[in-house]
Amino acid sequence: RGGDDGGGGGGGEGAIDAPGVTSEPCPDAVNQDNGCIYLGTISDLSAGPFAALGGPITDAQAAFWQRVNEDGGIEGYDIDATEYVRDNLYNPETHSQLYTEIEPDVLALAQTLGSPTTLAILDRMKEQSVIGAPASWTSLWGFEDNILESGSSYCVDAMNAVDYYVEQDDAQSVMAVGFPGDYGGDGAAGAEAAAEANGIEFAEFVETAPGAEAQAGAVSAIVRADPDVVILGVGPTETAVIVGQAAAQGYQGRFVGLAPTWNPALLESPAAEALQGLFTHAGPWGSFGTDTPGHEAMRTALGDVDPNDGYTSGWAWSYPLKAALESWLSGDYDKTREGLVEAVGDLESVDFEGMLPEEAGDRTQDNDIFRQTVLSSVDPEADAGLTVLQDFTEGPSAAGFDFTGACFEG
Amino acid sequence: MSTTLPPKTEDGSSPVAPATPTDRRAKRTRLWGRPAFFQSYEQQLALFDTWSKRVGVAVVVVVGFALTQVFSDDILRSLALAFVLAIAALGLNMVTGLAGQVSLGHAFFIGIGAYTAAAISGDPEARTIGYGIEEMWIWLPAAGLVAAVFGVIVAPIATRLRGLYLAIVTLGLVFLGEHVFREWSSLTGGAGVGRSAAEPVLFGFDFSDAGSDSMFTRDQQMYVLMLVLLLVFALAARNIGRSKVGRSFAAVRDRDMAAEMMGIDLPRTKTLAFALSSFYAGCAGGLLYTITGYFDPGSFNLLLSVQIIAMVLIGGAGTVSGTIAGALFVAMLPTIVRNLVAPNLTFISTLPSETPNVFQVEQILYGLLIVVFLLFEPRGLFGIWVRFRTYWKSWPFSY
Amino acid sequence: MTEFLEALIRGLGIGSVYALLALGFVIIYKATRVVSFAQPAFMLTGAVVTSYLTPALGFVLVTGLSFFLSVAAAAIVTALLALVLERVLVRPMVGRAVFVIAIITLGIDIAVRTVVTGYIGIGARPIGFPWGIETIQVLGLSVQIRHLVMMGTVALLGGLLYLFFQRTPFGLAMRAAAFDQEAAMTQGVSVGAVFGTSWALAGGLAAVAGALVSTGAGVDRQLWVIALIALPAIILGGLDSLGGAVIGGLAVGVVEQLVGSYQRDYAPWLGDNVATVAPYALMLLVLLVRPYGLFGTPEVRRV
Amino acid sequence: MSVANGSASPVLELDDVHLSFAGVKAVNGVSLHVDPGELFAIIGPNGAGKTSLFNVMSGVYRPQQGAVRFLGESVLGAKPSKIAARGVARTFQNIALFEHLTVIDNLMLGRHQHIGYGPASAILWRGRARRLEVEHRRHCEEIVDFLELGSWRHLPVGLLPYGVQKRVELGRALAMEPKLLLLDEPVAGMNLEETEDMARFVLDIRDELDVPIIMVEHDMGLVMDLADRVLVVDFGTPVTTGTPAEVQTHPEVVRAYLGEEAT
Amino acid sequence: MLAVRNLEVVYDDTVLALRGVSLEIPDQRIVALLGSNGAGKTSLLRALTGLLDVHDGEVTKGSVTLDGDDLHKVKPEKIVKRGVRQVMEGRRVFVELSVEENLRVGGHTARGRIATNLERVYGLFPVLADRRNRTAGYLSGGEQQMLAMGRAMMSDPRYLLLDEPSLGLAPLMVEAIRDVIAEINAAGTGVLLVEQNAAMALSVAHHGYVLETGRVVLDKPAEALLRDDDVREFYLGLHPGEDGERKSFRDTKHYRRKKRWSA
Ligand SMILES: Nc1ncnc2c1ncn2[C@@H]1O[C@H](COP(=O)(O)OP(=O)(O)OP(=O)(O)O)[C@@H](O)[C@H]1O
Ligand SMILES: Nc1ncnc2c1ncn2[C@@H]1O[C@H](COP(=O)(O)OP(=O)(O)OP(=O)(O)O)[C@@H](O)[C@H]1O
Ligand SMILES: [Mg+2]
Ligand SMILES: [Mg+2]
Repeated sequence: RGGDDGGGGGGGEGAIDAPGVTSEPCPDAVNQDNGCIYLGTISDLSAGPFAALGGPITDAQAAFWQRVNEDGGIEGYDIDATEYVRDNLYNPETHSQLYTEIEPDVLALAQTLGSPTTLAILDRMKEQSVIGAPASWTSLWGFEDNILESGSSYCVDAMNAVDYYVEQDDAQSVMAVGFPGDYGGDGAAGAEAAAEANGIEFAEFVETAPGAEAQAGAVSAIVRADPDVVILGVGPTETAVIVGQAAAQGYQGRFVGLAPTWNPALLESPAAEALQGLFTHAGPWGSFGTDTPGHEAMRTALGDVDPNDGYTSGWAWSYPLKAALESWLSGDYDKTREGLVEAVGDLESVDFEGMLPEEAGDRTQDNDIFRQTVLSSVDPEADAGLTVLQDFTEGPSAAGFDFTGACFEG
Repeated sequence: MSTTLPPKTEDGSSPVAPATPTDRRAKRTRLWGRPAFFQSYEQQLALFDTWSKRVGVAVVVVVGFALTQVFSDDILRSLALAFVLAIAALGLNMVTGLAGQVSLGHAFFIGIGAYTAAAISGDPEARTIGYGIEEMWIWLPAAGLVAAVFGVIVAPIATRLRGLYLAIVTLGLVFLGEHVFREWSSLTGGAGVGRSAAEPVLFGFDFSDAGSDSMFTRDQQMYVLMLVLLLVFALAARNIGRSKVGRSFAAVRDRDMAAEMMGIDLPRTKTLAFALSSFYAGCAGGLLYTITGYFDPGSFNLLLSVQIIAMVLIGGAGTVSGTIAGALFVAMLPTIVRNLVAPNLTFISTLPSETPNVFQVEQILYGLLIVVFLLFEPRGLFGIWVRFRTYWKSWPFSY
Repeated sequence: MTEFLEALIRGLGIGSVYALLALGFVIIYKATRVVSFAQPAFMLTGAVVTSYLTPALGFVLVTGLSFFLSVAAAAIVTALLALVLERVLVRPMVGRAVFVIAIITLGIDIAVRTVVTGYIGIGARPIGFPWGIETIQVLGLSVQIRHLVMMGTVALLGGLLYLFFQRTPFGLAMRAAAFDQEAAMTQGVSVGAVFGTSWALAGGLAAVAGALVSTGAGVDRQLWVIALIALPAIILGGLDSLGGAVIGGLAVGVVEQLVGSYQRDYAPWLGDNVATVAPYALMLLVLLVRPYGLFGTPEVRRV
Repeated sequence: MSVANGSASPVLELDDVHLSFAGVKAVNGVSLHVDPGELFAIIGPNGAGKTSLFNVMSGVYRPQQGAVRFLGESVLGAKPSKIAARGVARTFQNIALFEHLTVIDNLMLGRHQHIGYGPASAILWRGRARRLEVEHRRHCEEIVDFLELGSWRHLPVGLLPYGVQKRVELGRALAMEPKLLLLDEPVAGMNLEETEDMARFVLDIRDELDVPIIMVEHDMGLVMDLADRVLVVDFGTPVTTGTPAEVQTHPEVVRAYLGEEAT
Repeated sequence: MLAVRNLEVVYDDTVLALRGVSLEIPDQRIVALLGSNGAGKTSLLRALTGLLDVHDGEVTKGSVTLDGDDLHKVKPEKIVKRGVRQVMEGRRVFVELSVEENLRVGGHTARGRIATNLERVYGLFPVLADRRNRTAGYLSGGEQQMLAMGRAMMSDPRYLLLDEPSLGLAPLMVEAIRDVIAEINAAGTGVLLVEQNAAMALSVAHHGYVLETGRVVLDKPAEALLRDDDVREFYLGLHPGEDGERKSFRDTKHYRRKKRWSA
């Protein structure tokens, strides 16, 4: 490992002295005469609570880099994102243990899933100048140079959703229901901020626990407060139960679900009807079926899988890293991890092939938080059950908000 | 009739000074062929009473330190974790292995210790509670003591319950604890976020950062620290085990009614057992996350408790060496499976969305190996050792 | 008032599921003195198998019949699985320390659960329960049909079990085997058969519970956690009391739902998500008064 | 530790003790007194309440009525551990040893209350703890020698033959340096040889240590040969008290307990 | 006929409990098996009823046969179904079940006749009838012994193997048990009677064996054994010679005797 001679076939300039970069071709490489750059993946793959997401994300990323290689790789290197895939069971200790295991053999992390888990390795990522693409949209990542996030945060999505409904059918009250912490908490914070900005009532943030049968409290709270908009920061199962039962008990307002609330399987759940009537999805980019070159490429690359936005996210999250690698290898950065970090810092735009606006990849401004959200509505015809309701838009609340740190208080 | 008891003093206290060890031994060897290598009770009461034991332990310790030079950081790291878990297991072994009170609540006490330590040594500026006292000799005992206090608090309930009732109630403790930890975000950072752990600083030396000057890596330093601490705690556990205290625990386990009629106060003894075991758990909790540097409230769940029970049982309940062995076995199992077993299963998919895939197989093997192991040797690693010994003792006449 | 009664009924519904699980735990405990931590895995198995069978049995026309047939079939499949696992992995341990066996069941749980989870795929699997979360009006209360189904099931299965233990010598043999396996053998009791049967029964019950609980939002990976809530239930009722298991289960369900609906209004200072731990708090309270649960038999100790 | 022989004040007094369980009268108005250095036997049919009497004396059961005085002070309702601490030691009808512990450890447990050091010094295992362990270990070795348990010393008692276990139990009771010794069927299930050994031990304990002994036993040979006085109970009710010779011929005793042949 | 031929039993692959033991229990006969503690009596019973592997023991040589067919590796419950019942050492009643429930479990293999057998057992042991609804664990030692025997007779077995049935019984009760044994036998059940109480055993047995350290050292008709000097001295405690008097336990010598046959 740590290929010390000139970077393999192509880009014959300065020697590359970084772990996880070799002049030998990748195992079963597409381009035998290319060198190899190894990317690590630490995700929730078997027994953890987010395994349903980790799987598709990881698959999509494998497909993404495969495609990169098939297009000739990057500056004389193929990218391998399958050799160092590990299962963190969503446990910080395991995550950090796994990081220690693969860190010497990889250049960067194609995926580090979860907030507490990633926070458990963040210090060492900084020490060792390791770049990593996260697998969550918590607003915290906006302030970490080593974390190569893409798209808007839960916090921003919540703001834009509120703005939208205030403008559309002038909503007068907002409520947030979600898991505490980096996800639900982040969204709730955004909702509250937006409510304030719009001068409407923010009912409350109802913290709820995972599990279909644990939602009684949330449901009765919603039905009683009867707000115009409810921001949901929970999992698909909880979404089904909350929306379904609140509707059953006569609630008629809007539900806005943040990114991981949706799952096409919900269309077959008992709550399908209610969801079609009341549910809007607020996410960082268009759903699986959206019509952009990027989505198109993803769908072809994956072949026939049952549509799921885990894939979409995995795919989209990979673009910035690709862009970073390109400018690192082509530009005049010293060919070390430090150089890569530098290159990341200089990114002004990233070509997301239309999945996200190019400026979404801008990391040069000091206040470079990306604030545009895609709203989608339920559509049984669409690939993953969602079609775009309103394309990338930055609402006034988000625009006016001054991000100084993570939205949620932890 | 060869001997009679010497006359008792009026107050009925201890007997008048008996003959010197040596001639007693002479007599004993004559009458009952007592093994000759014991020179005296003192020696027999020595920590490791036979040569073989002494040599054995010495070798193990030396090898233990030598490993720093053999293994790469990631292995050392998981070994360090295993050592800390072993400390926790030693604690559980006191209340479960010795005193026979099965507790599934260990994760709770570990949590108490972890947060006590983290709070004491935490950065006062951080978003979570912290008093910035980084010295380990302060926060480590504190973590243990606070946990012990909780141990004493739950003891009154625990001492009234028997067997599985106790097990499940202590399990309830874990769920209640998890809840409090999740909700009390000013201390714990809250669910899905977490906080940074205590700083392993001893007299100004921070084991967790290997400055460029130091000749050791961070993980080597942590490994040594944990190894030393494990040895200390193990020694203490061993002493408790063979002392009056340990005996009274075992008595309560084997025959509590008879124990009472030996003058042993059941509630007090059980409470002491809980306190001691919680103390160990607390210390382990304080140490455990210094290795990762960060932890979240989700960590203190049923799985952790069960993992530690498994360590005690697989080790062979009751013995210190067995417990440590068990801890190493269980703690290293995932690493072993991941790095030695799974890679050889090339025919299995590495794509997480396919079934079966290698990640599921890791989990399955983890489960099955525990099962198979206990099937093969229900008395645990210690049992294997005993078999081995009895076999060689009676060799070549296996009976 | 209506709200209260509706919460109560929800509680009885989900409580019935806990009751089924608790029955399983208790049956195994009565026969082997072991709490089987493999129950969560069997619960998940039942749910997953059902979710695959229901569409397959779609041809059965009467509404819901295909679902109930699938549940029955899944229960049988799971029972057989439990039977095999017991025979292969637990039987050799007969006479060993119960906690060693308990840990073995835990290993079984991890392994089986991982395998089964693999067949859930990404996202939740619909279980094919025809009425979903539809509600009907009963005495002015809107009640979810699935909750009625749950209560019906526990009533039915509970009754059958009662007959089984009354009419056959199995119940007695089971208790005998639990107290002293060797002595039971010398009475001509086939301890092996007793253990096998109890595991099969427990597996089947868990399977049904799993299928029923998934009627709400389909089968998801975290479903098994529900099985752990049955633990306070069995302690409440008393580890070795079948009646106690049912009552304990219902009590836990009701407490959980009531706390869920009202705690935010009446005791907000308790923080959020108290409902999830309320069963354990309840358990502790009961044990303070009755160390052997409501109906458990105290251990016989004399010298 | 012993009061000089023949002194008036009895070691143990039971006064009209009544004990019943859910309808069964286990003990029904029993009064007795045991004098210093006396070997007092209690006999009676199965279920007559003998063991229950022992349980009353050692604090396991609290009688509903009556008085229990040990060395002049009432021990009614005192915890078993307290009564043990005062100097009442006993053996059990169904052996109640700590079966996973070695013979020595079982004896050391008998000395539990005499070994005065706490957890702290136990952890250090230096100075006091160590010294006391050695000292009391010596005392236990004396008992080992006395009861000829030498060859079993380091075996877990669970593995020992029945007869030996009974002897270890006696040893454990002796280790407590009792002021009163209660033996519940000490030779039950023993063969003749072991019975003879036990008889010897009992006599030695009584004569050389002059510890007063109360013995429950069904082996009439033993009782008649060893006992100074015998109390006969039936259905918890005292039938008669007297010398072996007296009770042996007491018609009621013969009818209810001995049966024709034994006389 | 129930028989073992030069049987060898080993525990844990290490402890040799029986070596080359041969013994026969003809139908409808009473066979007494004497032997000091640890001689291997219980091990022999375990071998007969298939309980060895519960104790990590196994038959390494020889055979166990019932009417000629080998019982090796036959499950305990099957052996019971074939009419071989053992009453285990130390009672082993189901402590948490009531007396009657215990008896019903005993009738597990003879469900048809539970009612009649219950009456029969209650007839033999009236105490049990009084206590029928009490928790067995609270019965006195002797009561539990009766329960254990009663339980065995609930499936009216062909062969009854009794492991020290007189243990802890009052003299009168011992006689009762002996009469019961005779009665059962008269009703056509073969009995293997393991006893420490040699006098009692030999007074009912037709034939007797003496087991020492795993070997059969004597194998004679009962009355022959009653005349054997060693048996008289070491098992019956009589002074040597005909019409010897019983030795008093008071003048037991303080030296160990040697049996002629052992060593
Ligand atoms: N804890 C208890 N609960 C209920 N009944 C009890 C209890 N202890 C004893 N008994 C009853 O009290 C009576 C006397 O029992 P005890 O054990 O004292 O008899 P014993 O004289 O020792 O008989 P044995 O000689 O057979 O041992 C018995 O009928 C027994 O059933
Ligand atoms: N489970 C076991 N494991 C190992 N050794 C055993 C076991 N059971 C018995 N033994 C040994 O086998 C030998 C015979 O034991 P057994 O119990 O058959 O003798 P016994 O004649 O029944 O004695 P007792 O009169 O005390 O019942 C003894 O030396 C004993 O130590
Ligand atoms: Mg008694
Ligand atoms: Mg025996």
